[in-house]
Amino acid sequence: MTYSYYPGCTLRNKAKDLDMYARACAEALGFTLEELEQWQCCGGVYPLGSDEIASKLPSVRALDAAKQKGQDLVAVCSACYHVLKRVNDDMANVEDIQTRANNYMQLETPYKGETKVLHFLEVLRDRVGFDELKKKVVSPLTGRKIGAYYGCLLLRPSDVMAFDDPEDPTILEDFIRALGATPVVYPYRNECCGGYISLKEKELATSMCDKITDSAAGFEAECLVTACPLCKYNLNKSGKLPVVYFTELLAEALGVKEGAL
Amino acid sequence: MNKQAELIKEISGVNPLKCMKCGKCSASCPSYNEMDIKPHQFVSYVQNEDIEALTASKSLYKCLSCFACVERCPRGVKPGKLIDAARQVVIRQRGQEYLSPDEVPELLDEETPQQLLMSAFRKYRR
Amino acid sequence: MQRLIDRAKALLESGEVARVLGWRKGENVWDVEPAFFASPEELSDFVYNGFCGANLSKYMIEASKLEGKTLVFLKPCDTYSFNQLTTEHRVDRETAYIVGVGCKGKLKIENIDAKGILDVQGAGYPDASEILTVKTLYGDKEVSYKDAMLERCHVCKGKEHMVYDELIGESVDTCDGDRFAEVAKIEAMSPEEKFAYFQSELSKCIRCNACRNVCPACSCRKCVFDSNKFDSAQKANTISFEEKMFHIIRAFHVAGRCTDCGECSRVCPQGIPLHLFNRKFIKDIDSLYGTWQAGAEVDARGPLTNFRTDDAEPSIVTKRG
Amino acid sequence: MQRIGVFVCHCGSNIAATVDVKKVVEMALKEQGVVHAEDYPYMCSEAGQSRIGEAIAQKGLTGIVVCSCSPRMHEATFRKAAERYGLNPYMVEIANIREHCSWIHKDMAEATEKATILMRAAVAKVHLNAPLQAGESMVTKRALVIGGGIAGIQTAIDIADAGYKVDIVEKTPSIGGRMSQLDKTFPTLDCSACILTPKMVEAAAHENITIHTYSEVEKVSGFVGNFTVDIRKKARMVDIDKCTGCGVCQEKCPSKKTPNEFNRGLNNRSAIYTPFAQAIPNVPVIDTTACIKFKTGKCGVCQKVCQAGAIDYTQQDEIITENYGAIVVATGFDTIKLDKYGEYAYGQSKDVITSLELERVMNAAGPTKGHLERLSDGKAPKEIVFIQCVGSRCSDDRGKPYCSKICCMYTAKHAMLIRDKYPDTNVTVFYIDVRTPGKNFDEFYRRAVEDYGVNYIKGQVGKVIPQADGSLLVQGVDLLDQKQILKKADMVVLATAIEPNPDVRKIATMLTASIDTNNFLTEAHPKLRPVESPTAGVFLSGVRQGPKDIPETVAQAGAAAVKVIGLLAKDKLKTNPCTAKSDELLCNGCSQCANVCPYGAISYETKLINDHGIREDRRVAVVNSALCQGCGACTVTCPSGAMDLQGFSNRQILAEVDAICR
Amino acid sequence: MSMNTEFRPTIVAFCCNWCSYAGADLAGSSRLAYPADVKIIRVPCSCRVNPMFILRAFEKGADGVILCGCHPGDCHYSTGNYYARRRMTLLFSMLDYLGVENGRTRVEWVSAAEGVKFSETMNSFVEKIRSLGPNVRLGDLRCKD
Repeated sequence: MTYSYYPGCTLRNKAKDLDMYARACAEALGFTLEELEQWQCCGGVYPLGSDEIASKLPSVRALDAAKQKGQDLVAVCSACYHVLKRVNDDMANVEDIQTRANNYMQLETPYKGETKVLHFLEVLRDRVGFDELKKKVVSPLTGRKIGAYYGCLLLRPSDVMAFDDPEDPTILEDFIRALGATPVVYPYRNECCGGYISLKEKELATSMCDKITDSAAGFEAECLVTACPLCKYNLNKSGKLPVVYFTELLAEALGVKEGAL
Repeated sequence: MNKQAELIKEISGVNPLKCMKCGKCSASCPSYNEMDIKPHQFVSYVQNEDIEALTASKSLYKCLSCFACVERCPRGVKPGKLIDAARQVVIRQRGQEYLSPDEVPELLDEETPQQLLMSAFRKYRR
Repeated sequence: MQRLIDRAKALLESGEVARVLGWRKGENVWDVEPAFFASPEELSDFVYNGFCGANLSKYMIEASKLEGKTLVFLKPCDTYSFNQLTTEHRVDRETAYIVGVGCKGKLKIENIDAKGILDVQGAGYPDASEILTVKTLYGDKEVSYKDAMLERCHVCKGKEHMVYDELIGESVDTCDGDRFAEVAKIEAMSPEEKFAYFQSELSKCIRCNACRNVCPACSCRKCVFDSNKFDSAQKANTISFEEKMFHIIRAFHVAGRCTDCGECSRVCPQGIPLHLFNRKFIKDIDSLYGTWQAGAEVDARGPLTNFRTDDAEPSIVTKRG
Repeated sequence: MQRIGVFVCHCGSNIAATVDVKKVVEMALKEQGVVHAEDYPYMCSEAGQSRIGEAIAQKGLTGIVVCSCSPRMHEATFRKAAERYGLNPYMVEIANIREHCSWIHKDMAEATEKATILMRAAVAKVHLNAPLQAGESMVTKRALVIGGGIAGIQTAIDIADAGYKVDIVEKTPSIGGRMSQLDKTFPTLDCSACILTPKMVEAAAHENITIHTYSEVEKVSGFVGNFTVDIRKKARMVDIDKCTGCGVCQEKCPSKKTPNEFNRGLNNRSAIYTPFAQAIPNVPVIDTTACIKFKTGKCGVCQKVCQAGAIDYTQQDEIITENYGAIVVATGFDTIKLDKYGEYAYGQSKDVITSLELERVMNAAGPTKGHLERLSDGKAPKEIVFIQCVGSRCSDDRGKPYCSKICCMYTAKHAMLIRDKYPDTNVTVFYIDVRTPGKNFDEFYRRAVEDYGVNYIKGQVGKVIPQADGSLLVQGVDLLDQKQILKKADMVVLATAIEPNPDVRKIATMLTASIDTNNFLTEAHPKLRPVESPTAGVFLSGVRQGPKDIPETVAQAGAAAVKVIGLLAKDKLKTNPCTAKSDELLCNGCSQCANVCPYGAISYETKLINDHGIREDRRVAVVNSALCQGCGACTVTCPSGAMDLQGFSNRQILAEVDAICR
Repeated sequence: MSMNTEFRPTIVAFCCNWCSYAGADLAGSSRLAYPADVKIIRVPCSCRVNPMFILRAFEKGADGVILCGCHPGDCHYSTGNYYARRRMTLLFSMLDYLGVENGRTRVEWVSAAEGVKFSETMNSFVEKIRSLGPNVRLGDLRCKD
């Protein structure tokens, strides 16, 4: 199986490891991530305004490129996934945005949300299957107590993201279990880390992350796992628990960590 | 009819009349204590066309767009979209950007991901 | 043929039957007509040959009202019609003495004419795989039996009688075609082609009602098109839509009841392939509601007086394109 | 030739604002056969009706068209009016120019044109109308009540007291319903069992009442006055006549791990069980999915210990068929599933419970023997938070759009009872609105606040956060104080929305009764006929019709009983005259129509028919007009057009088609 | 009809009394607009609709015919709509076979609670018929003014 792959700008830079581990793991699991030839930054946040068209176009281009190749579009970064999926929903269901974006793009055939956007975790859950993943684990992470940190972008708004139960998600816990580790369920796992606010309001972001890490530590998590570079950055600021990308854990369990970077 | 109120409703796609004033948005908001105008009030400010106060509010820059209020609202009002639209109305005016490129370098550290910069520019600038 | 006459004579003489329903010689060899024979003497005009296509079942409706039993000769395909009429209480099985006659396929004079064989005086009745020798004013001519056969015999339902008291004569399987091929061909046309095709066929209709009169399923005491129940009574059509309406409604009324005996097409003086309407319904019924053969058994509940809760929605027509 | 009068109603401005009624009158007068046309502000008013009367008298009208609201609204009104003024009621037709025209169109010219066409269609139909006479059918003097909760019990007792036989069908092993699960009732705080149990006993002992517990309605056929119902009596595996209710079998049963439905799954029960101590009948049933004997073939303990020899593992489900004149649906409610409300941590913490679960916790016969304790560790809670409107008043697909109506009152009750019995325990209630309409209701709520110190906070809870130490952190808002609150709690109680029991669709379909988008049964009229369903002979009782508390339920149960009694008191019913009729001269006797008749109303006779001088015996269809409900299925099956439907005849419908397509 | 005026189709909607007619009433009382081109004929049940009615409508110049009844399983007469479903499926299939545009006929199940669905259905059906244009195949041209 070959997927179109949208890495995103942070994965080209500060979060290279998130990307490299993902590619190595995909190879180990027998599917291919084919990076889109020309992609532009998704913008990091989804433009909420109904009249914002231009800022949605980079996503539309990526979605249409995947459509041309007849492939599903995979993202690893929570933010890219979030933006792509929401823009895709607009293109499928919001007539005004669909018309205006297509008028601007002047494509041969208009893009109407045909591409399926998948997060790497969804590929693991829905295409590979966690049972199958479990079989491929060569060095299980036995004994490690890991707290899943979802944040907002993967889950909300749930009617569009349709990723998991927005209040009581399980995909990362199932993932952790498949790797042989013990998931730690704690109530703040879907609370916001502060997001972009950490640029100007550092204390506010840190206080939010403190709540999250305190809660996780209280339930005896030894580390947190996330899919988002910004979440990781913010959580690291509170400094109470180590934070790793889920792809890193995966690479470790699949025995491809060494040499991935 | 207040033009700015109409604009906010249009940009956000929110119908404030759907609100039943239960307060679940404010109960869910992680930035609640930082805000001068609270999430459940966004709706009434727009409804009462008190846009001047709303656009002057620091809440515009405290909302995380985390969508907890949107997710949990029992009436589908989407207060988070409303405040984002109010912010749009402000930053689209000349000279109203909340982040100037000049102040950026001192806000950065070694680990700052590109994503943070991109997001902040999107949220704070035209 | 002689065996049939002998048996009829015996039954008449013994008084077991009061009359015989069979086929009588016409003016020409091909215009054999259905007839009642009341005495052994009258049987001298009885014939049974390749031109005896007529399905006698429908005449049993009238025969059922008469005193005593009626001996009726039914070809295999005719017995489906008889069963269907029994199901609908139109004929009385008790007053019928059914002699199932063998069938080797029936002929269509137009097919012989089309081969350039004119002024036919007589014809043999060989097996379908053989050559048919035709006597004409200009001497004997030969034609392949298959080429001279009615369309319906190429898609024959089989040579088994569904109901009978006794069987006389051998049958030969004549089926060598796909019953729904013609329908499928039309279904594959564009709407414009379909419309043009049926427009050209139906514009030939002169509303002579031959199809209706011969059809064993069209056995209403009074047809809706002759009564005022639907304000539809008329003989002469004032607008062209009415032909279509007549044929659609006729096909609809017999849908699920039509045994596909093919009499409608056989008797149409204009040569309109009327069976294509009935077969369309049969094809749809088979594919949507399960294979169904009217008259295969008595008292079976037809597809239009039955349903399943998970039947296809009418939108399937649009969806399948 | 008919002499037709056309009456165009303004309906105040409802019609007249969009339809030029004068123009419709003018156009009506151009129609063939129309000898009178007029418009009037309210045709349905007494004055409007008398204008119809005057026109009948003065113009000798033989047919009437009223252009007005939907015939579903006032057809009966105008038919009665016509009858009063000497015209056969079935000579009236309605052109619906309100719901189907003025209310949905804005452009006056367009709406007027459409109204004119609808008027023409109705005129065309009336030309072909014929006077019809209603027939009669017999009434079976026995009622069926589906559901054995307080609604069903009360309805049954009231009907039985009037001298009619009633059967109650209850799907669980005992009657009693939800009310039997409640601890105390508001606003008087009587013990629920103390007031319910006597009613249950009364029903069981009543000579006119037959109770079928552990039974379900399987099939319903027939119509008002003459329903035939198949009831499945599920195999109890216990002989109801031999059992003495001693309870030894339940004690000795080795399979005790099945969640106890009666206690909302908060504890377990044995495989052979009676749901609760006061069950009626006090005869256990064997849950064959849990019973070791049924699962492995080995055990049989209950049979061995039963001195009465009542255990019978060979019992089979039994289907009984009964006839009824009326059916009352009283199938009650359940709380909604909370799986879409993860933010409240129900299912994540044992100490987050629903109010109905709290009823069981508070009840002396419940899983904690009436001690208020945390289900996680058995400790007494010191801080309890109640959250209101959980799943009620929701416009999304997580909950229900309606107010569940009973929650404000039972929460006040719970809060008050807890504060009364455990003064050291603090109670906080997060609410959106406190809704307490009802006699002594608001006083009750105020008492909870003023006399018992219950802390009511106007605001909602965003999230319940389970803590590592086992406590709960409730993150809410106080809207009046403008504060976000983080409150530590030991227990959280959710006022969960209620919904009709999920078997509603099945039962509604069997009864051909309509249900609304929330699965509540629809009333025949929301204001004027609130306990009748639109299907004649089917009545509504209890929460099945809409959320309501116990006194309202009992009142409605009584109202439903009155309607049933009114029906059963009649010996005969007038039947709808719009029934099928077969033209003997055209009938082929082919039996196709009988095949599709859902009521078995068509039979065949051999008759001597004189068909234009030809006299012969023919098999012809005969319609039993008492059984025929007028659906028309037969008419389309009939190829000759012999079968026709009175009031909706082929020619009438074709005339409408012609008028519309003209 | 001249070419430059907007095409206003004639549409006949047969509605069963118990569900769809009530659904249309609900659409009305909820003020859910749909084009005035739709004219409703009340029948007791969808099974009352004879194919003859539909053909007659087309004969007399209708551009589209829609039949609305209770949802399968919810028929007021228990089974009427099941028969209607088979009849209409076969009839529509036959019309399609004769080359009539299959968008001109439709069956839709609309309950008494589905005012919104009724209005949406009528809007979409009218739109479909408008896109198909006047019915020339089933109408008789000589009959028109």
